Amino acid sequence: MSDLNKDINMAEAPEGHSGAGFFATSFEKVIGLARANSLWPLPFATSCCGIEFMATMGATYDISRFGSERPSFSPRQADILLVMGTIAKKMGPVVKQVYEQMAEPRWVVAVGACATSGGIFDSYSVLQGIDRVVPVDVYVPGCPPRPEQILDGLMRVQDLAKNESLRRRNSPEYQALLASYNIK
Amino acid sequence: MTESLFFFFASLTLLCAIMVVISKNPVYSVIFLILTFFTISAHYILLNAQFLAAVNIIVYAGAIMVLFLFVLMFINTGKNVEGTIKRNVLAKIAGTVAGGLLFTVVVAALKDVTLGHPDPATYNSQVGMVENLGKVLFTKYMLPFQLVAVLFLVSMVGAVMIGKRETGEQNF
Amino acid sequence: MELTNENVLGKLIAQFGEENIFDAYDPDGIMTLTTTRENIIALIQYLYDDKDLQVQFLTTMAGIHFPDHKGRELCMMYQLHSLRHNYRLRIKVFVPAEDPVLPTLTNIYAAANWMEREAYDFYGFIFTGHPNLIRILNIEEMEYHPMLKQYPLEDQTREDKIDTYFGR
Amino acid sequence: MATDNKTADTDQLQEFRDNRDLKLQDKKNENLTTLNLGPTHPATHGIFQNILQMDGEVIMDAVPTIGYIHRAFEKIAERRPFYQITPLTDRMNYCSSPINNMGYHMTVEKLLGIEIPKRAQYIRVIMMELARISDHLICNSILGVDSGAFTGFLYVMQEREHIYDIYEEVCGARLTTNMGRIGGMERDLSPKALHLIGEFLKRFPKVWAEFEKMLTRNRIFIDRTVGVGAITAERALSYGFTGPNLRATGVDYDVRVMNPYSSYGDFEFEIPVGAKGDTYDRYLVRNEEVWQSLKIIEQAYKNLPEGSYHADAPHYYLPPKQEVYTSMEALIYHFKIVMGEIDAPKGEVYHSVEGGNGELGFYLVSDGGRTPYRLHFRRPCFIYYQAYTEMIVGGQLADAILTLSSLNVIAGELDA
Amino acid sequence: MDSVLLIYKGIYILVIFGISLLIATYSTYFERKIAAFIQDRVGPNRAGPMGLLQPLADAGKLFFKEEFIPAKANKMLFILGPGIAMLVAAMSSAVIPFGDTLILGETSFDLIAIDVNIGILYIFGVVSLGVYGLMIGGWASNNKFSLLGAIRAASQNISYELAMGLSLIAVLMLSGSLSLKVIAEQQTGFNWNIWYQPLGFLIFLICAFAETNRTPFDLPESEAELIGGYHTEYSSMKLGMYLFAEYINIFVVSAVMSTLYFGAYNFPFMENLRNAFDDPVLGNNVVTIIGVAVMFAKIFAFIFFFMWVRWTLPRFRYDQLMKLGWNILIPLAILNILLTGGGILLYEYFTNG
Amino acid sequence: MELLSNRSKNVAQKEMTLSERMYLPAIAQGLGITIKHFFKKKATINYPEETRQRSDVWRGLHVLKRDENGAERCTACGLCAVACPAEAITMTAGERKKGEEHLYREEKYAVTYEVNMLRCIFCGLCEEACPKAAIFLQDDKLAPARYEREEFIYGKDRLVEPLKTTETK
Repeated sequence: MSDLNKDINMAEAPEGHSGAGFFATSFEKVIGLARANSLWPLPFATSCCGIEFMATMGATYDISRFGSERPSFSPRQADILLVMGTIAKKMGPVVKQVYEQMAEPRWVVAVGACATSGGIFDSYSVLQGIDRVVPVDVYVPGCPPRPEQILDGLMRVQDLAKNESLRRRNSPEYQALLASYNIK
Repeated sequence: MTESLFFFFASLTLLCAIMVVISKNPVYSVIFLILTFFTISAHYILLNAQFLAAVNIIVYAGAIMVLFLFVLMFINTGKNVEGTIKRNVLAKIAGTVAGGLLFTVVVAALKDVTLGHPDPATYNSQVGMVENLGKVLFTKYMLPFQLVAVLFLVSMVGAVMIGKRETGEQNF
Repeated sequence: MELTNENVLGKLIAQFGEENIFDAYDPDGIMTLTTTRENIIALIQYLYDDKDLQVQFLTTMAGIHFPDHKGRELCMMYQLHSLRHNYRLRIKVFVPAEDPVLPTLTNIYAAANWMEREAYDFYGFIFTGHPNLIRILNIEEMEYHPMLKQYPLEDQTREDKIDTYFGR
Repeated sequence: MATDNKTADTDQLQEFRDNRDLKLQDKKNENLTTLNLGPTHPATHGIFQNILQMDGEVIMDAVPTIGYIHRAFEKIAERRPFYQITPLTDRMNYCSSPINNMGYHMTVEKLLGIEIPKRAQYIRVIMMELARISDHLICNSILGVDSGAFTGFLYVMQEREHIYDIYEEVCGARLTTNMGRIGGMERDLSPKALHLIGEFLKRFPKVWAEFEKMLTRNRIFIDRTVGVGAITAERALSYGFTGPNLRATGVDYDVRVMNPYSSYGDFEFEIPVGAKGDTYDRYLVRNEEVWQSLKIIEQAYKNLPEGSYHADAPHYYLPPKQEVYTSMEALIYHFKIVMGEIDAPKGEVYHSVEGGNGELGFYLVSDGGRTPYRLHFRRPCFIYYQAYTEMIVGGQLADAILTLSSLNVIAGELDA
Repeated sequence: MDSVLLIYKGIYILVIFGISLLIATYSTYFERKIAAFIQDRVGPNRAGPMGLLQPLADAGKLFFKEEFIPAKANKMLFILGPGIAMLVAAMSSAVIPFGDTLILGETSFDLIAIDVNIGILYIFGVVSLGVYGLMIGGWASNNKFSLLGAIRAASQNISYELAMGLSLIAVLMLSGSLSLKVIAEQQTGFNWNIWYQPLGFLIFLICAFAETNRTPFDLPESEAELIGGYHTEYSSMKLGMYLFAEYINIFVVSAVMSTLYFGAYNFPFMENLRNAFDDPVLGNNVVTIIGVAVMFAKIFAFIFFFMWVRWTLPRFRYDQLMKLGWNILIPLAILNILLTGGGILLYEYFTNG
Repeated sequence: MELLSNRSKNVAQKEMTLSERMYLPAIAQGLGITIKHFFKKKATINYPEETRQRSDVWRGLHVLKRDENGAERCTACGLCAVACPAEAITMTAGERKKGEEHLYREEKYAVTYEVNMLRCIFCGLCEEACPKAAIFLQDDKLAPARYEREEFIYGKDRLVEPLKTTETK
């Protein structure tokens, strides 16, 4: 058990005014923190990067340390859409559909060269990056990325989640973004 | 207090029972039927028959209605059942006649009824409890009880026979 | 019978005649011969049924496009394998591009079903008698057969592409 | 034209699906429910779609759709110089990319007529067998996951990490290895790599025995898999099955034995065969193959010959870097090879290796240019996935999922 | 009932409700930690020390996630589903004796919310309703995977309830009472029912797994087949309530198992301990408090067992599950009743002559 | 079907024994294995704080090397761009002017040199193709995840290794 108590950067307590028995902080921060530490991924794993995601879930890298080990294959329950692997044009609409089915707040991580930009598959059948279909929040390069890089991407999303307004969904910028992708 | 509770539950029972009949969605009907069973169980409790109340819930609400719902879900997948029942004139007449007959029977049955009041001297509040029920069932009503058991056995065997789908010749 | 390229070829020519089995050669240890589309099914059926040969395994099918060969632009390659004798052979059929019609092999090999669909998808081969000849890998709406040499490989929608220094 | 092939939007997709549903319609029965399994269903690994006609939980008919990650390998291969195709083959069966890499290299070597030294062949054998182990590891442990036992999967995943460590030491990548070059390996086995292989040989049998203990004789697992997705040897051969899936039906066809390549003739090993061709037999065959692979690695590791790790073929194999910096001749060869100006002869070759899933064949037609004129991959997954419908009809939904994972259909290989 | 007791009962019920919620919340954490440990991982460790705030993070996230009601769903039933599941799960802990009586001053307090004399039937009745939550939710989602999950849940729960009830009858024959309190009291010291009813316990245990939809019986929500089964379409706190209900059910079933077979709050040598104190009131209270701790220890042990099994075994197939229930467990349970009856007769024959 | 070779080994399923039929022994065995792991040392590496040892030949982030005098080695021959299967490398060449000898080793140098890290598949072919030992894939750096697509075009500012100060030598 001793090796469990090594130095780990825990989620920092949000900044607040602490006094004797008094701790106030912005409510948004707390919820942001909660969201950041409970990001349930929807692994949209089509190819090689999906295999590396398995390694990320495995004991050596253990994505559960970030509270993300419960893969929700149902888009309704997922918080981040991890698109891993080549998305062909045939698959593009499916990705969009999955994204539409997700409940807010939702984030999209494009993992690996294929999902981010098509990679070596500059061919007639492959979508050159999923940001043509859904808005992408974090890009993870690599083909496939090492699990460290996937975790990096996850931590980037955590940063996003921590600093995001609860009402992001209602903001005009966000609506405009969705509209630009033709998502209702 | 008991009396007001009784009236409360009685009216609730009636309301739920009516809703069973008039709900358009069969799933709602089933749910109201379950609620009806609950209120009836409440009546049992008012009568201090806790065993009956619990068994009523376990058997009817917990098992039989689950099966009802089960079947409804299978049938009702995506299809609209409402239109399937044709309400033509004949049906309306038949309904009126049947309802009228039922009403007559109820009135006739209730006309001469006298409400009995328990005699406080001989009243045993434990009469609805498990032990007493068991004793009565296994002594006074031994024969009917066993007959019912056999009946259930037969019906179970029958259900298994019907339910069993086997290729080859049928043996019944 | 020990199967060698010579005696198999001899057997086939004896059965089908010189005019239907031609251009036999051996590029990599696997005998390659050419036949016509009228004979292809009979040939494969014969190879399948013959007691001595027992060529009963369809390894793969591949289309090839030779835009420069006039009148025989499209080639279908069938590679067969006799597991019993560990003997492989390759059969080619050439058809013109404007008439890429071949009989289906699905009645002999179940494996041919998707291979033929793939060949249809990639090259536009029409297999008569195929139970369900629709595209398999690409989207149904696609209007061309992408493996034909005249079509470009690149995805035209790519935006970040800058001409590489030496070009390709 | 190509520009018209833009992304279909959702409506088009829907229309496409409707059309396909219409095709289903003639088989449609009022009492059946249609269930769309995939492509984002957890057990379909994100790519396969099956439209099932179900009677309760029993599958009456299925229409598979593939091509959700069609990447046009064969078209790309026609535009790339020979040495640049290796990264493509990596991504075909990504669970065992070294086998693909080396199968491709052997094909090109066959075309160019290069004989590679014994040591390079042995290194290749070690890497290919490691790849086979990692492929079978994934398949069998995913079978466990899909039947609900998640833990065994993570136990063997740790071992896979160790295999990746070896890859990393040999080629510098974990999954898409780009390992080896036309004419040999890109570098010799380092002492650390040798050490890692030795360690692996010592540790892995225990882990694998433990994994087998958790599942193999557990009645729940046996009940779930015996008789599920069974196929007879005749049908399997007609469908073109190869590899473990064919061997599970009782046919002992193995390319390594029938057409030995890369010194496989030197090693003692057996071909495990099953009898019924059901999911359990496939599982057992794969399990046993892992043991056989271990045996092969052990032999190759013990008898690793001395010598060069690449062929002496200056026209095709890059000269050592130090020479490139100093010698003019080496620099010219270097430029020629990198620019793809090697003198590939005209001709056509077919070469097949025993991939993780069966006979992985490469049919290469060369017109003497810098790129292959046509490179066709015989992808075992593509060939046998079409039997899936036949294997699941009559079974239950849960059976269909186990059958899929026991077939080990790798999407990259399926759709190419 | 005098007012002190009434207030006491009110507080007690609130406390028990709170405890079951707390345990359910932290069960999710322990599930993740135990899974991680079994799988050689460390599990959540970033939210709070050792990840202890993980459940709060999950809850916070779920609360503020978008509520989603599918367009074609039956809205009312869709909302009703998780509500029923949660309500029913929370109701069932009312009749479980978590401890013996505590004597404070003049009054003695029973550590049980309601001591009805049909306690075990009450639990049965309530648990049998739990399936409605799943069925209604699954049906209302208007999703075929959900529907399949709901149907599986219904048939599974009904089938295993039978075997569960039958296995219980043997215990009731031994105790002669339906009250959990009486059953608990009879198992003083080390005189636990498990020694007389090993087979019955085994059957009950298996059925408990089935009733709580845990692996190897987690067919209604089996991820690999049905994505999420009945809760596929649920997001936000409605999903949270389903998950909560599952863990509360585990808690309750563990408590029932400890009460029925493992002597509830009884522990070996408790009488010796009680007699070691001069003051009987103090002795009673000490034993009671230790008893409460023992009870919870047993419950936690069972919860651990549930999780341990989940991360070890593959799951059954639908028909195999039915076969196991109807062809094996029910005959075994009937056999167990016969054996127990015979045993009781023999015992009486030898003791009473 | 009769066997094709004499090297087959039948592994087909055996009948279940009585104890296997009873479920419980195998379940107990499985539980035993998992509980053994429960108390085992954990294999997890706490990633952001600890990093896993990577091999020396790991193909990580690119770097454009300088020679021992601090001059850039790249001569913009373009071999890497040709060798790249993902077409991720672009460059423009320029003539070295007088007085820039300490900056560029050869007479030609890369005015711009961009690697699109999103497209890059880290196959190492560019490193292999380079005749001047200029581009390397470092084993100790990984391309990090970022928010914007534009940030992944690595120009010379991020690729060229920083000048070593003489003091550290």
